[in-house]
Amino acid sequence: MKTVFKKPESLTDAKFHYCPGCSHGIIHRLIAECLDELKIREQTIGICPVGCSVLAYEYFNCDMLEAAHGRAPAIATAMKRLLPDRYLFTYQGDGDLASIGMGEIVHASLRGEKITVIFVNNTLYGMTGGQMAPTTLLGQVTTTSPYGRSKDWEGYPAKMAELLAQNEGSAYICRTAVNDPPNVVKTKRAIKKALQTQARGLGFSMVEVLSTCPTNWGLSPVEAMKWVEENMIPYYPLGEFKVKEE
Amino acid sequence: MGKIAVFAGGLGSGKSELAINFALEEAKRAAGVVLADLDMVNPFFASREVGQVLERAGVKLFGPGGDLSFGDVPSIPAEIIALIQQENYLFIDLGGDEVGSLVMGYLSRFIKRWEEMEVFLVLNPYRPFSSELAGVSKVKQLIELAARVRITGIISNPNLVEETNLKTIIEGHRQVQEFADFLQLPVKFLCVEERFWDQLLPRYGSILKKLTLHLRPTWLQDT
Amino acid sequence: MARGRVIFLAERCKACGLCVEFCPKNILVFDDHTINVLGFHPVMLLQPDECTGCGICGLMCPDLVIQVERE
Amino acid sequence: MKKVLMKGNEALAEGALIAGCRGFFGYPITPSSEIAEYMARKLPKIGGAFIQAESELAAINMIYGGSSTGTRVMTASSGPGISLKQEGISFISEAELPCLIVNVSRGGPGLGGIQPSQADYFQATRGGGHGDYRIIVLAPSSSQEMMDLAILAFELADKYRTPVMIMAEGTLGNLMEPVIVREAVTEFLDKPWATTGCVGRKPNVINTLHLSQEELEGRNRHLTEKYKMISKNEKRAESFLLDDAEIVVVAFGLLARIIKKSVMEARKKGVKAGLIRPVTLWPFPDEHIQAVSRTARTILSVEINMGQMVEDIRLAAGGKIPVEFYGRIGFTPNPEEITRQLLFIAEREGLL
Repeated sequence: MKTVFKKPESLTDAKFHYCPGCSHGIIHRLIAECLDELKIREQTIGICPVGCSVLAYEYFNCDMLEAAHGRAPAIATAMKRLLPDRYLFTYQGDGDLASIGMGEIVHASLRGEKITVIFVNNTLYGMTGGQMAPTTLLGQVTTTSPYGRSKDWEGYPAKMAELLAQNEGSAYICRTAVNDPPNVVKTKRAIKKALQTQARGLGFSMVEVLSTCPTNWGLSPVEAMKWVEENMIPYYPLGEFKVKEE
Repeated sequence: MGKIAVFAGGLGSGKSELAINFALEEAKRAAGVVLADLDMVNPFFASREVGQVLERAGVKLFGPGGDLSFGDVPSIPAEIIALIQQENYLFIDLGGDEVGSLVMGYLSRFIKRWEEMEVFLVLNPYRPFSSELAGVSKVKQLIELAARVRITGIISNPNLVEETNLKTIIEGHRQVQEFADFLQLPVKFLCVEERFWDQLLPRYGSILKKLTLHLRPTWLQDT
Repeated sequence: MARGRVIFLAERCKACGLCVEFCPKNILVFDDHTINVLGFHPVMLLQPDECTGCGICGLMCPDLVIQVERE
Repeated sequence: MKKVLMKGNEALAEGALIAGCRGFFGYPITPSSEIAEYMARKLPKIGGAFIQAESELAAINMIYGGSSTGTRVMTASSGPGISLKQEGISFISEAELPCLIVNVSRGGPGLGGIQPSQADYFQATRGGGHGDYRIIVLAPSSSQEMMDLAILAFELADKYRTPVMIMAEGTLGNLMEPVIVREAVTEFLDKPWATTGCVGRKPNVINTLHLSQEELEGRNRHLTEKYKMISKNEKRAESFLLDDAEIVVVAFGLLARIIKKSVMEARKKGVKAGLIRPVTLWPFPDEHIQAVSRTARTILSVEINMGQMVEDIRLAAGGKIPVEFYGRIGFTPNPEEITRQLLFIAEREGLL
């Protein structure tokens, strides 16, 4: 018997604090597997956000920083400029990246910063109790869009992958999901490609991962995975939006 | 001296102080002397601060007026285009570096009296970026590009303000002369404070120019 | 005969059921007779002989509960 | 000794480079922009990083990241920009990341004006952002000190793992003076806490989140102990003609230099005046104030604001001596104006 699946080295032994079925755990593991497979754990520095994954610094077994809300790309920018041979990744939720940190993410992409952003989109603020996010879908009920998000009142959900793909500085922009095994495999492939893009010095890379929040969606973990497929993917199409080869 | 004198140069090379002095001196001989303060880069220690002194001497000052004199916004005095085309003695004080000279680039297309115009590059070799030929020739090149005019001469302004002494001036001027030779430009003036005048006159003769400091706070002089 | 083996770190299991849902052989269930330190009925393998060691359970598990071995 | 004629802002920037600063992250604002411009010219040539950030928020977080790599880094701004940076300064203080923050001040509140100002004294000396913290604040009074205190600032920042602020009036930033260019700093403290990739060691974490009450209180107690240590070791002030002084002026920055002239003038007219110039605004040099409150008749705080440092002077004086205030806004009083004030007080107190 040989081991075909186990906890990657790039994760610590700490237990995740996430709710049952929350896909942060899957995404953490995929990043760690990529660091293991590329053998870059000791060369990598991760930056975690404010949001449910605020404690991610306890889970990744590499140098880690905790950022102020939305500012991770600015922190990563300076670190990468001063440590150009290191790998920098930020791990950001939709409130962090697409709302309060919209300025930082857009400019990091415009400058073509050689960093990798893992953007976890679960359509609401999980940490603070299910408020509306920039990525909340039209019609979706949250605690601050109690009548359902409407285009006239709250405006349209942000498509960050499409937005950032337009910037010349973006070298690899991809949207994936972790709602079923094939998509989990594709997500890992995308994260690895993003890190390789960084290694080749091609520019800014981001993987937007459609994720779940069973607790605030009021669904079971299995129902939540189906909700991603039925509601999120139609509005947030999966695929590569920008692939720079040199 | 032509009828339009433009003072360009690196940040802090002494342009404003020189423009004020040249304008005041001209005003002793002629009517219709105008000083245009076009420093859009930095409103600290600009020639607009000594408006009253100029006015008493019969020099008309055009600069960002009223509230804008300490405004942090570029503001070209509206009269300047007319002034450039009229018969007068016009002294133009530009802001520092090529950025400060951009305004001249805009104005240059209104100039009709080219033959009456002198454009000075003010050099103080004790300033950062002006102590080496590379820095000086770069600033000259960038200023000409930005101002869309050719520099016609150099004004040597070697000083360490209150700590200036004869040695500072002589060594500094030698440095400026070297730069000038390399740039193939004549050194038109060497400016020194009044206190050095007598001792330096025999050495430098007609290029020596006496300066009175108008922008330097007096309280600095013995603290 | 089983070609795979699944090892559960039962104390990490939050009984989200994703492995149960996605197991292609439908051989995973919750262990109603056990409650782990987190207060959940952890997942268990009902028919070990059927396991092919495909690893999909581990792939979908958000909590690093599962280790998979294969011949 | 080589002297260069430098604006205060240039001298400060050069001082930072001499101190080994290799990262500048900032957003332009008058009257601080010459610092960024100087760094933009110089840093790329010596292997440093210069970024004009998209905002002050980004800039201060670049400082957070830059400092985390163990590199000496700095930012420079002015009042409104420093306000925007406060969130980051709070985080940097809690994460104990050394850095230099420069405030070439302007008047406020709001956009105010770019004239000389000392109105950010409260903001600087009370920490400025949220939470229990302090930062070291240095107030230079000449171009030479702009350079020398920049070098000192980095040394203190590394020693205590804290942000250090240099606060200067816009006039000082733009005033040209001859400066002796110092030797490059070559010895630096080790920074084993830096996040540079965990090659051959356990991972480092830089974090400001503390969920448990015990941990949070412990962190605050730790910081407080550090601030006490800084207070004990690092108070700095310049004393001028204090021995027999009956009226003691307290002033900082370029203003204090001007007031030296006033003090000398007043003495010529028979007023026994003296001057205390705090060089560290935090920690505030209260022992200097306590000493003169036993010997002098009155203290006059002169500031380019509506009365901020005067509160620290009163605290230090502890009611033992009257403390009065004279302030201007957007304007550096000339020496005569303060001399007149000293003569007025002397006459009123019967000291003439």
